Amino acid sequence: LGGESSSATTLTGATNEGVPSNMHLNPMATQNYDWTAGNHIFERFAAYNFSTQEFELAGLEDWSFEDETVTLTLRDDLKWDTGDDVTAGDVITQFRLMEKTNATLWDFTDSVEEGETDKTVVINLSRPSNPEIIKHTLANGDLRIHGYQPVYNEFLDQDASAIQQFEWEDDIHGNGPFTFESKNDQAWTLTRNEHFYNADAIDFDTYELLSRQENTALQQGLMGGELDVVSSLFVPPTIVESFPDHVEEVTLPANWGYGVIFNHDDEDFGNRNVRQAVAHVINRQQVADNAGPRTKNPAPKVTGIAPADQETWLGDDYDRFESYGPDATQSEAAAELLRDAGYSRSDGTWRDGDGNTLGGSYVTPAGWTDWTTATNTVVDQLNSFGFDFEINSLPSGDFYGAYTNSDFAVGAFYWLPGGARSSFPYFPLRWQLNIPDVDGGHNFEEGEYTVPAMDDSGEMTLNPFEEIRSVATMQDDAQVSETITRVAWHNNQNLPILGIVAKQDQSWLTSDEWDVAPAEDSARGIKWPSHWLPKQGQLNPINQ
Amino acid sequence: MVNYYVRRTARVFATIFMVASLTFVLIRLLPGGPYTLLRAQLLRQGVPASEVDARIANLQNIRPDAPLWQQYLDYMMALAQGNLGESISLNEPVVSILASSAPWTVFVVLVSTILVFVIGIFLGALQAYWEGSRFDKLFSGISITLMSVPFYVVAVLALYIFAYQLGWLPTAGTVGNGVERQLSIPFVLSALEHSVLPIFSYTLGAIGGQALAMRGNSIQVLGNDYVQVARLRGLSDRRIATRYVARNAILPMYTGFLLLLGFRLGGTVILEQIFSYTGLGYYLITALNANDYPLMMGTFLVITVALVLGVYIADLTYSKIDPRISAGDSDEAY
Amino acid sequence: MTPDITAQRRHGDPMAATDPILEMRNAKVTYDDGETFVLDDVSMAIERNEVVGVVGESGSGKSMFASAMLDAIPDPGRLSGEILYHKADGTTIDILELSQEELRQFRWEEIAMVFQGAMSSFNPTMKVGGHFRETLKAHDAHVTEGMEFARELLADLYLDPDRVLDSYPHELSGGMQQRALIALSLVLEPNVLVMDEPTAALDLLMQRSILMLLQELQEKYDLTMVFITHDLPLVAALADRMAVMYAFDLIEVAPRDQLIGNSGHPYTRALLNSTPNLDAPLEEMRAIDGQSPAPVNVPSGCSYAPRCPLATDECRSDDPAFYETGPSHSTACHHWEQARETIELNFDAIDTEPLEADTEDDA
Amino acid sequence: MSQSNTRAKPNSRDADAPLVSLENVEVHFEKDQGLFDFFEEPDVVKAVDGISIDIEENDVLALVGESGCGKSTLGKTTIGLQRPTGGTVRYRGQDIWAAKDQTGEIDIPFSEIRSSLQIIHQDPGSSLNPNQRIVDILAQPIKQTHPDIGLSERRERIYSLLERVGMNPAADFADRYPHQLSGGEQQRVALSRALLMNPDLILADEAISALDVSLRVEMMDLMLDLQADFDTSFVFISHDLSNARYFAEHGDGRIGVMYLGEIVEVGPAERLIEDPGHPYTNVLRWATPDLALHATGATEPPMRRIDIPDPVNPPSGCRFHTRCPEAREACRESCPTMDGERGAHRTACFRTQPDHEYWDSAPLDD
Amino acid sequence: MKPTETNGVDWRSESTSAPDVTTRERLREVYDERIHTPLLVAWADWRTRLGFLILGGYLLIALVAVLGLWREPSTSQAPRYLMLFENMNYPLGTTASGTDLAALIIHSTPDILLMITAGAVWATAVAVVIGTVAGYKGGRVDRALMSFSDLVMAIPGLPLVIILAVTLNPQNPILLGIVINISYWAGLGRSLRSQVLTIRENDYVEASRTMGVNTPQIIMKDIIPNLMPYVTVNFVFAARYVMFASVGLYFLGVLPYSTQNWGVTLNLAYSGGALFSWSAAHWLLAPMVAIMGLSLGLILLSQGLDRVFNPRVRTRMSGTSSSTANDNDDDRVTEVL
Ligand SMILES: Nc1ncnc2c1ncn2[C@@H]1O[C@H](COP(=O)(O)OP(=O)(O)OP(=O)(O)O)[C@@H](O)[C@H]1O
Ligand SMILES: Nc1ncnc2c1ncn2[C@@H]1O[C@H](COP(=O)(O)OP(=O)(O)OP(=O)(O)O)[C@@H](O)[C@H]1O
Ligand SMILES: [Mg+2]
Ligand SMILES: [Mg+2]
Repeated sequence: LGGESSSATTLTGATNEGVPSNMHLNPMATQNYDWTAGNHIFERFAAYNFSTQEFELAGLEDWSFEDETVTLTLRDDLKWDTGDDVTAGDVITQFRLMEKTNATLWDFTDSVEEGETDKTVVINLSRPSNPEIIKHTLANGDLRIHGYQPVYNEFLDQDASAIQQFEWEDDIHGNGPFTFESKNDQAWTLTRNEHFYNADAIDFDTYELLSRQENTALQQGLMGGELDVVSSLFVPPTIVESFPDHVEEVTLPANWGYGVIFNHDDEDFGNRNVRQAVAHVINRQQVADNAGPRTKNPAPKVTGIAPADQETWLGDDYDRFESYGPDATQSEAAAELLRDAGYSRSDGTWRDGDGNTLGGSYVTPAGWTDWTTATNTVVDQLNSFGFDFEINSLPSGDFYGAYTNSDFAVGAFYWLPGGARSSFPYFPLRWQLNIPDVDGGHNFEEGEYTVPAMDDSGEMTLNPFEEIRSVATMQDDAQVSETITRVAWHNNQNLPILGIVAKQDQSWLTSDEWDVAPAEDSARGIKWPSHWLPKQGQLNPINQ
Repeated sequence: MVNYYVRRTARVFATIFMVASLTFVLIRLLPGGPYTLLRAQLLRQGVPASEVDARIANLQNIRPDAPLWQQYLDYMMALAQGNLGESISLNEPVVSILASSAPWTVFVVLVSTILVFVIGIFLGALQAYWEGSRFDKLFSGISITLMSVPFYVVAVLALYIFAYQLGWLPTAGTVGNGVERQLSIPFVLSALEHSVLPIFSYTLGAIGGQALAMRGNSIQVLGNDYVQVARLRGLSDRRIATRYVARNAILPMYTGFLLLLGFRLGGTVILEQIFSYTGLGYYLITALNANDYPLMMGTFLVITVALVLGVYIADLTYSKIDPRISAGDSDEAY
Repeated sequence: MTPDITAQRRHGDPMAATDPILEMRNAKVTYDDGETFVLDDVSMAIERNEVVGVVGESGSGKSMFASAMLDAIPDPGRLSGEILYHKADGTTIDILELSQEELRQFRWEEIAMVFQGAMSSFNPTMKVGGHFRETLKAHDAHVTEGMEFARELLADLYLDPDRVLDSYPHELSGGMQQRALIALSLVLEPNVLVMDEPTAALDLLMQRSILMLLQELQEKYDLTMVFITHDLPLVAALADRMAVMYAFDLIEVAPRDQLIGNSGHPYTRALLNSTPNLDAPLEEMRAIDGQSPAPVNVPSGCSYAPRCPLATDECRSDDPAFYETGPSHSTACHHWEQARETIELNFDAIDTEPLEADTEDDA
Repeated sequence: MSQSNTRAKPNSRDADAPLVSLENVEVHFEKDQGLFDFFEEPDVVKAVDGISIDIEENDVLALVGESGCGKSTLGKTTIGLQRPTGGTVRYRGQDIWAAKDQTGEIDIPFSEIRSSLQIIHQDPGSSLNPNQRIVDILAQPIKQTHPDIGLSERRERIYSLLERVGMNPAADFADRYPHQLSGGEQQRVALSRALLMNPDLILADEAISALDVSLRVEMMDLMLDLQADFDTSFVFISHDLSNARYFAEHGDGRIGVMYLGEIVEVGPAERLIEDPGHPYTNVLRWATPDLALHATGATEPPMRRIDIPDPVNPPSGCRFHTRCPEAREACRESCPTMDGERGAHRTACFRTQPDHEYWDSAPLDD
Repeated sequence: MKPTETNGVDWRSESTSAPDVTTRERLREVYDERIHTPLLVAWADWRTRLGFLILGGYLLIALVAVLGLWREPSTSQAPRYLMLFENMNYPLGTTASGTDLAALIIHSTPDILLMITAGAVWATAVAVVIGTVAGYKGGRVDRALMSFSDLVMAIPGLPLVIILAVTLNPQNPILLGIVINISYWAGLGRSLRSQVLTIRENDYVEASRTMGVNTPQIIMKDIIPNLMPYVTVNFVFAARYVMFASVGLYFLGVLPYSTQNWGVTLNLAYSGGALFSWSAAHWLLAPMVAIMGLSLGLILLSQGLDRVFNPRVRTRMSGTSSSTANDNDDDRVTEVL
């Protein structure tokens, strides 16, 4: 039982999703679901631990994978905050609603049904599937067990739009470590869920999530002691240095980062030589150093695999992959490529046959300050090599709009989709080919491509789209690995998008008033520590 | 000849109508359309493209694809009924967002503008009274220096020092977290506490200009015969300072006050962002970033109406306040 | 007025008075700490209950003279000398020695002043009545009684008291404002009323009407009045005694008839001759050549010498003191006798037929 | 009008027409309304109400009257600066406002009329642009009338005129700003500016009132002097009968006495003063200070009230009846008109008509 | 007939002293009048003098940038986080991405100056045209123009700028300056109009009209010169507004930018934590000082500029004052400090 003395303590976190009074807790809604709050209120199925690179079960007691079925067993003691059990019926309701909204789960799912007990759920797959993909889908941090039947049942026979527009603001019931107490324009107030299976391990009553707009506000909050935890916040090195000692940083691979996106319909940048030249010119290490030396790593190889996983996945082939000079500007190589493609350099600027300079406007999002620095660096590098770029910063909406509408030639874009899933190369490689975030606006056409063979023996032709899709149904690890290597090689050579740096997410804990899991504890490897640790009893007030 | 007051009142509505139309068109000119950001968000969440379109279609309470004139008519009709539509990004009636945010902005702007005037007038009058003294020189110097510091610089520094470093004042928001949102003493106190920094930073820099203006006005008034006569008549210095100098120097600044009030409503865009102060300016940026047309229009409209009413009130009341001006002249006062 | 009274050089003659109420001794005003003077060593005594008219052209220091009597020189001017005020009870005070508070009480209760330009003498944002009330309050007078008196004064001045008191200054015509200001100056029943061009901005009809009213007031309330103007004939209607200012100093002081009919100073005579008037033969009206000096270049010797037809070397080197040139008649000119002889007056001061019969001149 | 040897203007329609002729001219100003009098008739100030008068070549007309009686308005209407709300103003037979609006047959273009009728204002300080040097101020009229005159000739003309008006040496004054001149000098510059336009008529609106008494004669002399040189007519506005007398007498012209928008008496200067026909003229006489010792001393005015009535609601009948010492019932009821031929001494008062019912009605006294 | 015609009175014959003015003399006069004396007047006031010096400094800096006398800013051109004066090659230190701060400041200056000048010229020019025409013409023209400026004034300024900036995406500093001040003229135009209403009542305007001078000329010669003190002061304020607004909007991240400038630098420095750490403070300080210095210069200049247009002060300063009459100072310009 929680110590009496500290039970009144409040853990203070923060969200910058939006003003809480405008937000709600229906994870299936199109907009304004506050995931930071939701993550505390709804338990997840499972989680991926970046430290151990393994999955850990949370709301599930067990999951098992057969050829065409997946069986999920809910924890016996998983209860709603009303005290009622979370049942298979709840989960099935949720999954059925997710079918209406075309969630990823249903990419490979044919149907769901109750298993033997009211705590088991059986997922019937449409085809044999790679369990890794299913695990990642289920362990996705955004997928929460929230299908509280009294609330959600009524949507089963309504249109998808009904559930997508439903704002869950009254009578909210969750099953996570905390329950919804109140919200206003300032903060969410959550209290410990006494029915949570591990409630006894949580030694404090209240969890307050303040709403802040600017990163600087969160940084200053940590510095001044206003905040106890922040789940994810970019903090530049100078500020990290000025943080007091008790502010602890947990870095986790974001599998996300700054890259260069090309419009493949563009006359110049649709040309592979030009893309490769760009890759040669950019000094990725320098970009990382300028934009955030502590939290950004240059991608060692330019392909669709997260930097940390590249060696593991590519194995012996790793060295064959073109590095494009991660810490140098390889002007010679770049120049040769451009000359081969029919460009020539005059007055320090590269021009095509018609005398047009090679460059144009370089799209970058306004207000993403670390990206601004990266863009400045990249553009400086390119221009001093002889490209002719001008930065064109756009507000977020227009920024995405430009890409979605293919209204650009070159710009900044993240080259990995991010999240735990990105650790499994199937996701990022596929993502790079069709970048769903911008609706494939980079115009990388589905079809066959010819690239040099991996073993220098001429050329190879492949359809990267088809190949990567096939991974989803592969059960054999070796086969998976080989296919992934081939597609990665294609991406490395053909550069559908150019990865520059990968980012480390920074998550923040404080240890002056809180007893947190020690630095080496692998429990810190799950996103986000501020969400995961409290319910494990690994983040509690220090008893005086 | 139509009566001045009738004409003036008609003009208020005409102006609001025109501005509403103008901003409507302007906002529709924004590149991208209202759903670009949402589309990107949904795509990022892994929602397939086809589904994204369906979802967005589900959301549409305005018709962004209808012809512009159709949208315009719809909008104006709704507007006439006091309906500003639904915010696209917040999925809430714009009216209710404005109702909850406008009071904060109005409060901060009003209080700070009043402070600017009161302090500026006070300092300026003192400077004029002791024209040429060390006090005068010192404060003129301070005024000029203050004028050269943009308010957001003050805001950022004040926030850092007084809220984060010294912890004297809250760092963000309009009211303390634990405080019930209803009119009560704790609520008022907390609201005041939260408004100190925004008001302070929005006030400090602007004082300089007003002080200099007041100083100039007062010096001019002090040179008038009636001040000299008042002295000879044996009136006390205090009465001369208030009833003669201050009053006559302040009157010309009156319309300026109401205009400035409106002008400064627009400046909250930056201020509220820095202090996470959920007022009009804050939502305007939210709306802008999300291309949320209805919300943008709504915030615009509120600011416009405030401005137009300010000028209107100034016009109508100036002749009441300054006996020298007769109604109809007063719109020449600024 | 026999012209052959032996002239005696007597200094400070304008000071001679039997029952002076106000004596100005060696008053000097400077704006640059003694470099130049805009009132240059002026001495004059004012008899109780007399009306003194002071004339002089623009910039000659008339306003300085007037302000000096209340120690009210506008900043940053500095006044030195003595301004003695003889109270009715026989005590004498030097106004320049008074403390701030004493001065505040003294002004308006003993000496009041009406300014050049009534338009600007009222606070534009206060009703006329407010001016009266606050003046009474400031002097701890009984407000209701005071206001009664104010009404009486306004009625004396042919104004509708209720309407005037309830109006803002700009709602009154110039003539009404000027009369209201006169009433305001009298509300505390002062003994001396100093008026600095009180009528300059008005048309003649109003000027004359006000003058007539002033005369009535003077008689009714036993006022001592100092009336300053650049319009010599205007003040002639009212004044018992007249003084002429030129270049920041008095040059001639005499009883009204003396000054008009028998002045001794060439400037005064020229001034009289240059004044348009209804009777003088038109051909003889003549302007005075040249211009009066600015404070920075007042000539040494007689300041009028550069413009004077009679000027000699003596005039240019030696500033003339006052000569007694008649009964209570003082003239600061070395050649006053010559002036009377050579400078003809172009109007007939003494023998003219009365005006029209329908003008009752029984005043 | 002594000199009728009018200069024949080549394009003048009617060589015998007076220089400027006013026919039943009215100027009415509407006053702004307040909040509560929306449904009421707007207040109208009848600044000029039905005046007919002719001004010949080389003529002088001195207008006298109290402040607010409409002297300036009449003057400005005469020189075409104020559009009359009724009646016509003709320049050498040409309707000025028809010329301006280009209606009807136009014999004399408006631009020519415009430059022929000039003005000198009362306040010398505000009549000169403080930002221009005297030469530049005086160059404007030459540029206006003779655009082809070169720089040095322009200067030459300006200099000679400056010397002519007594500003010697001209070079010394020409480069000054107005504030560097005394009031009298400023007024001379204003006069020069008007003269450089080569006008037929100059309106001198209280042109000497702001000057020191001692300077007034000088200024009037100068104007009269130049009238001879330049062949101009003058409309001379003053509230001072003695100035009007001086000017009109020397210029061999007339004095017109105005009261509340009407001319109540007009006639040759000396006769009007010696033998005033209208009681109001008599009032003005009373108001004119005099150095004759017997007349000094403030006397009771020959009128019953001091203040001029509100021009918004002028009294009925004879407008002066509220103040007139001779007023009788008849004056309240009907309005006397001015009879007699134009140019002669005329008076609008019943007292000039020996057999008028006036003589039988009861005197007014309130 | 007329005196100037041959058979009139030839008053020209009296002419004695009319000098022959050569073009050279004329030019010299114009120089004295329009340049020398105003400068002298401005220089005599320490505030304007200081203002001039400060602005001159900025112009020099701009010149340095234009002539390329200082290196272009570029990322990674120097070690990161050099402090103030730590390395005299980079006197102002460097940013987190190794950009020379001095280069950043210097090379942003021309654009900023262009921007604020463009914005101020736009605002004052439109205001002067609208204000004088409305004020002088009166009547229907006046009503139309004033209704229009009321309308413009009613549109909230900063938000409008944001929308326009996003819509037009102006990269050109001149365009950007104009966009920022797009509606600034309205208030100014209104107050100019009311001044014109007063000025046009002056007798000299009536005199010009009586002479038949046409309206544009009256406006140019009689009206505008009298507005100049007010106009210049407001020109300076408009310039200051452009700078404050632009930096604020850059700071907010809502203005598109193509190159580095003070606002962007400020934004990057702030979000890069320069406020919290001494080692980066110079990064924030440099643009802040640049902004405040320029605005201080502008304000100081405005404080004394009205004197330049006061003929009384001008004549006194040029030493030509031989005034006989009332030269009593009504140039009581607010003396500060
Ligand atoms: N504040 C001042 N500083 C310096 N000199 C001043 C000041 N006030 C007045 N003077 C000068 O003092 C002299 C006398 O001024 P004063 O006002 O007494 O003249 P005035 O005779 O009243 O003239 P007016 O008829 O124009 O009122 C003038 O030469 C004037 O320039
Ligand atoms: N533009 C105008 N609008 C309205 N009323 C006017 C206007 N101009 C003059 N008036 C009114 O017309 C009447 C006559 O004015 P005008 O200026 O002609 O008088 P005046 O005889 O010249 O007076 P003064 O001697 O004071 O100059 C006054 O009552 C005045 O208020
Ligand atoms: Mg005076
Ligand atoms: Mg007039």
